[in-house]
Amino acid sequence: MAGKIISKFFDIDGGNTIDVYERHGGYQSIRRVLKKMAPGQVTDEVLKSNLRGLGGAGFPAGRKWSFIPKDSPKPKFLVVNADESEPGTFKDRYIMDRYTHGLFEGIMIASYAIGANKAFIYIRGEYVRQAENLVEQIKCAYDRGYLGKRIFGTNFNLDLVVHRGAGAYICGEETALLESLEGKKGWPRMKPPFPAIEGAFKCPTIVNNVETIAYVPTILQEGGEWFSELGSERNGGLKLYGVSGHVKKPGVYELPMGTSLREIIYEHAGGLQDGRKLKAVVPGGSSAPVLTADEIDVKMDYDSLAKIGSMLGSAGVIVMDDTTDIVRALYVVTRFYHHESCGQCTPCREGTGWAERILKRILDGNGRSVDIDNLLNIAGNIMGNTICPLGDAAALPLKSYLTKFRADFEAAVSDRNGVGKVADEPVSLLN
Amino acid sequence: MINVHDKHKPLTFIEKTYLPAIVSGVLLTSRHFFVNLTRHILRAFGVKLKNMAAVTIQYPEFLRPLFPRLRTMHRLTRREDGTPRCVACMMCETVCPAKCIYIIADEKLENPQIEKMPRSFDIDLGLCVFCGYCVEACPEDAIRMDTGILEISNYTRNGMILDLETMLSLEPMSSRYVQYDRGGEVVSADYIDERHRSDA
Amino acid sequence: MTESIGIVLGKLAFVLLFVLNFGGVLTWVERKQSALMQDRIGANRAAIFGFRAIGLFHGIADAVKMFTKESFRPANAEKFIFTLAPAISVFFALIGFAVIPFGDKLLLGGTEINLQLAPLNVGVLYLFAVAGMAVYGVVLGAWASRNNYALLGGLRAAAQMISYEVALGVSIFGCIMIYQTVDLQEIVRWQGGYWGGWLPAWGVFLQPVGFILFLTVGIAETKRIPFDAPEGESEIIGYNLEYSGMGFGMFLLTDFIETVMIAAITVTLFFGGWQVPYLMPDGFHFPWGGTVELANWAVAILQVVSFTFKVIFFLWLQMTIRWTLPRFRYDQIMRLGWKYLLPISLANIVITGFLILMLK
Amino acid sequence: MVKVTIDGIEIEIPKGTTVIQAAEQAGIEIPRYCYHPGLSIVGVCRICLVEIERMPKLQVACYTPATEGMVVHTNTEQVLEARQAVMEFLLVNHPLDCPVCDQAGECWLQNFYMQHALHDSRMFENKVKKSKALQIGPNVMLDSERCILCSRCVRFCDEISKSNELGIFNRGDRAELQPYPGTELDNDYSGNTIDICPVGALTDRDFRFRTRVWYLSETESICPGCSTGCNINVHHNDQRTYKAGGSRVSRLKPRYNPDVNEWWMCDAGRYGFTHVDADSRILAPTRSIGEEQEMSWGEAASEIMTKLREVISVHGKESVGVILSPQMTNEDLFVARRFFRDGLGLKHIDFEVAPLTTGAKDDFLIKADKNPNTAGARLLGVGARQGSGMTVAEMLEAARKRKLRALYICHHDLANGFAVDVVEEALTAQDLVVFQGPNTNSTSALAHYVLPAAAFVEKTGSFTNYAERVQMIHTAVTPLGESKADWQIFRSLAKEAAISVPYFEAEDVFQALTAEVEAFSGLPYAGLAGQGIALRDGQALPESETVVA
Repeated sequence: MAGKIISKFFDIDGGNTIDVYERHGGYQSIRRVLKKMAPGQVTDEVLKSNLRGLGGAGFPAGRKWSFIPKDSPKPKFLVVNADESEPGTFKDRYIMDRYTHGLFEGIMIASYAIGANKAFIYIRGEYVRQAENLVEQIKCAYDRGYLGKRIFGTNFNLDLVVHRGAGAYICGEETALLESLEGKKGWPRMKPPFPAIEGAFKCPTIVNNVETIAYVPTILQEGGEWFSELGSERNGGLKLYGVSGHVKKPGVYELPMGTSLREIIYEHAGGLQDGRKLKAVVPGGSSAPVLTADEIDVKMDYDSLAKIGSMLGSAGVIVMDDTTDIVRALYVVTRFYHHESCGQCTPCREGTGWAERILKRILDGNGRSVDIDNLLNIAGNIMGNTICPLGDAAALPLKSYLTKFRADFEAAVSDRNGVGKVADEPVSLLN
Repeated sequence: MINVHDKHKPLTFIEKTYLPAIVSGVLLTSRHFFVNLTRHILRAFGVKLKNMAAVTIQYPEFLRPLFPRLRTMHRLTRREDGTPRCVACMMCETVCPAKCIYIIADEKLENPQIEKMPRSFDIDLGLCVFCGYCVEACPEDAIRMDTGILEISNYTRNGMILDLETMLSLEPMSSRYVQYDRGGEVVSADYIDERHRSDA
Repeated sequence: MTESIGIVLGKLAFVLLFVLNFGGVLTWVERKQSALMQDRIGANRAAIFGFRAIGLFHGIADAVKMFTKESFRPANAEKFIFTLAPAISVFFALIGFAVIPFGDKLLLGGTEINLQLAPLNVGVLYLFAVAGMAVYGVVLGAWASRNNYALLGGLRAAAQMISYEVALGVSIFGCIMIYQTVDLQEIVRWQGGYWGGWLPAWGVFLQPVGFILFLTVGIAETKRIPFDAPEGESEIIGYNLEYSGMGFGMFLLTDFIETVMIAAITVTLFFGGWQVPYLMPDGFHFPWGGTVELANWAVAILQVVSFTFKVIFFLWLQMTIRWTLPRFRYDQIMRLGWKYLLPISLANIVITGFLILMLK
Repeated sequence: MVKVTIDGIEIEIPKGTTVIQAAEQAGIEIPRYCYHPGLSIVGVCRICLVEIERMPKLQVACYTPATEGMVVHTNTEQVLEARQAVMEFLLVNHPLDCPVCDQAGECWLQNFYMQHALHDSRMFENKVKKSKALQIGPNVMLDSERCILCSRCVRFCDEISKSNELGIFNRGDRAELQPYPGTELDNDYSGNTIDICPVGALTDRDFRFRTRVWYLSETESICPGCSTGCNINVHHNDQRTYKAGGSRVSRLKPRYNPDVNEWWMCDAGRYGFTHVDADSRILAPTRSIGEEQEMSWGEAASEIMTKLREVISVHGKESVGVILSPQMTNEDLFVARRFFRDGLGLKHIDFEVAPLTTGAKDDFLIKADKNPNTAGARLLGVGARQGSGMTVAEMLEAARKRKLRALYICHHDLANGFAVDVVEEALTAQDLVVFQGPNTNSTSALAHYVLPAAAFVEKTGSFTNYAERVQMIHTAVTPLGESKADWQIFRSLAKEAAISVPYFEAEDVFQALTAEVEAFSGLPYAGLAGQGIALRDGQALPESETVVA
């Protein structure tokens, strides 16, 4: 087992304070970067590390940074996406709680790399304590002169602002986040232009996940290649896996990229409750396609999971044993996406609600045999036809649950609750 | 498939004169004439016969039983609260081939679920061709042609115009129990209805 | 031969009553007969004090209606001719009956009465002359209406009547060649003979083709179905379009009178007129022997009755045909008249002449 | 310029053109709801998805810029399927209101359903309920259930009227269009939101439930509400006038003209047609000396001409004043000029009456000059400023002093420009006052003869707008009662006076006008229809010059 980078602070008392952090070697990396490295070199180092966007999309962080136009006269911004709303995901909360200054250091390095003098942490509204902690620690950092003007005596200035969201899942999507940051309704924007070209306030902006940024100081400390070697091919470094559900030891586990799902569940998370059998695993937050018990030998990295038709996403592993009602599970997931659909574009706005209502009807014992195919069709119609990935996020679980556990759904529509099924033909519209 | 477009066989000379056809036609009608004449005379003398000489129903003493699907005078249906079902969508007016329907809509803002109602709804029966398209076109089942009222006449043209109140006040035809004597056999509307239903 | 004015007036009254009543009753017959043929009851509603008389009052009701109804005349119509036309029509239909013999001689109080209104020795020619005039009423009525549809109907009527008049005349030449006379009374008397001693020498046996031709053409002359293209009551409307009230009634009456006329001529020419088989002026002489002596007045009555029944039969036949056959198309009417009836009539004359020469 | 291929049609288009615009140029219609050429692009309705080669997913045609060598397919199976899917989604929560919805018949949901979807419903669930029949402004009624959230109206209020009244509240399928709390949709252009609403969510309170759109006919015309001369379509109801209480004109809709009004028109113009079918319409020539009496055109013309000749012969040509109107078409004014100035030799002809209260104006479409043809009248030289006669004010003054003995007044209500007692005094002092116009007003009440003129929807002709663009109006409905176009009235008067006015159609007048009047020379009549023709390359006159002095 590789060493821990972030999670070693989890066990340290006061890991969130500046003193404890510095005592464990914090703020060394930024000092070195500011003094010895040009912004481009920083980006190259991150590129070398194969650090990918750990919020879910998995886009190489260094590549993203390199998109920032060098000669733009506009100010540039770094926005840290701390709107961690994906069901089953809770890793960023730990980072913000226990590795606060690591995050700040990462922000400083990233800002330096992209030439930003202002950075935002967009934190979800529900994270009240975390937001308070951030604000408090930012104040400490300012007091020490680590933030603000002429940091560490260099010409580098950086202001860091915590922006609290108002509780919309969609604001985790980077363009919606930017809209929200600008004070508008959190509706995703059309791409292109990508935020790196035209982001917050129409200026070049980099939006990175908390976890991604949190790994940056270590990468710059130890070198990109070192980090890269920790993980698997093209998936550099470590990853925080949040395991929840029917396991003995749910929690956040920092493991190298490419650790197998079986290992995560059975070795690190302690396996299932005695006498239960594994039924399904969601590997990366609720929007990731579900895996059956037979598929858990997969390596948990972006490429391997994509190969079997799922995705690592935010690496929020949700384990379901054989007591799980799969139909209800899908209903809950779909209800979530219906509730969180922003309402901007048609397929997601109407499709999620429709799918939820169909699932509710099936749960109420009024399912019809055509419902399953209709749901699959609805999911297919949402997929890929929306502005932002929320449509896909809603459609993917629908598709995967329905295909992989079709038998459960068929049972549900045929004799659910013993109510008996309603005739397949629509009743007269006049009645 | 039966080929109904059978080619005409060329007529023979005799056939071409049409005389045989005329004679047989005249014989046929003559047979009816004499048979019926005989029957009438026998009946006049009180002889009971199995078959009647004529199939005519003696309207207005006897009425034909009305079939449920017969299109008769229009009526407008009501909602449970008594207001007209009609929402003045003017589908019937649009589809009407005789252009005999005149609707003026009214806005009912008290109930946004209904919004639109007819202020006036006139049907000019003097123009109506009783095609029933209005009933087919109605999306609200608001207009029906099932009153069973057939005898429609008036002394003025204006009198032929049905208005909203009249049409709302009409009821569907009750199962009109009509009997008539058909050579000793009593036939009722219900009987015909029943047969009609069992055929359907 | 001289007959007192009284006798002539008596005969006149008899014939007029005979014809007009037949005309009137025919309106009832038309309804009732068609009803019977079509399994209906027919007109039965007109009643006097609840007494319906199997619909006989309908004729009266019709007459009352026609007389009381407004006689409407279009504003632009030719006033005089418009009014006159129906009268012309009826007039020429009626005067034809003057030469129809309805019996032989009746001896009344020593006076010998010829049971024929006008003992004309050119009876047949007179008949056709009169019949030829009938078209005037129709055409004038149509023209005077100043209505394009009526005029078109009138033109159809004129074309049809004139076309068929040719065939009408030619179709009876065969008979006349055989009878060697055009005096109708003589023609009837001629038919009093017997062939082989038992078969009445009626024209129909001598001229079967002539009979069929004449009947056909005769029906066409009455402008009734299947030859009703000129008026086509229900669909194509005709010459009487603008007429209402009694004007229309007179046209209607004309049709019926012509129907009677055709029946009467047919009977006279082809069915022995007033002849009763085996009835001689003194009583029956049956071919198998045996005689029944009868007084002269009884014989006369039998003759009149015979004539009447023969006419009634042909009225019935015409009605039956009218309610059996559908209307001919106008081109069919013309083709039938000119391309079939006329040539066949001509052929009939030739063949008849040839046979007469052969048999002499 | 870049070359793109759409459905096999190769087309060259300027750089930056979107695929939907390129397709339009190639003659291929891609369905759209949220896209409107006059508004920013949001790409939310997703109906315009097309397949672009070398792109993994379907792309929205409205947002994707066409690039060199791009190959677009708009009717592959995948595209049709996606289109159908979007239609199905749009209809999932769309109420079955078509029978009572005013949009039915011109509804894009209906049309695209027929063209692109035609699916059977798979929907067995309840639809989402939202507020219905909400009056969100003086002219607009909102039905949130019918709204497909295309956000056109929101963008209109943000970008065109810049009044920001509307927003979309709530999320997902509960999202709902509403005016911001405390505001209502009452900007001067609010009616346009109804036009651009592709469904029946925003309906016109004025037009609501009056008739069904399929009963309407459409005629191209020009808004007479101000000197902008917005291009409009007159929607008129000829067959079923008993709907809408006998009014024949049901509504006015803006007509696209990039040089004048683009897609828009103001509410004042949109709802300013009620005078056309108002009770105040003059229906027949009327003599109102002593007892009011209707008369035929022949009688009226001969009586008026007799009296006019009388006045001229007794008091001279200087004693007659003619007040024309910038509400009249170029043709009307030209014939008036020919008749009064050239024919009768009158000197005092003017048309400008400065209103007592200056009209509202803004920097978009609304002009302070509320007359459609001021520029035309000026170019025709029928004003005192262009000629040498008295202005209207001078005429009234002279009339008061009985220097003028006869006044011929067209359309104007003089009380709008002068004190009531001045007008009354001046007119009552006259031997002959003729009023000619479509509607009665306080001036017509003082006239001896009242002649009915056709309203702008009842005649054909041309207006010259503030920027000297000549645009056509067309006859939409037949003139009410005995009324006829102003130039036809002048023609019948001229006939009495034995002055030649040899025109039978408005076109004849226009041809004579182009031949005779310098400013209009060379204008092709046929070219006027549609977008009109600018006399001076579309250069607007300075504002000060266009306001009636």
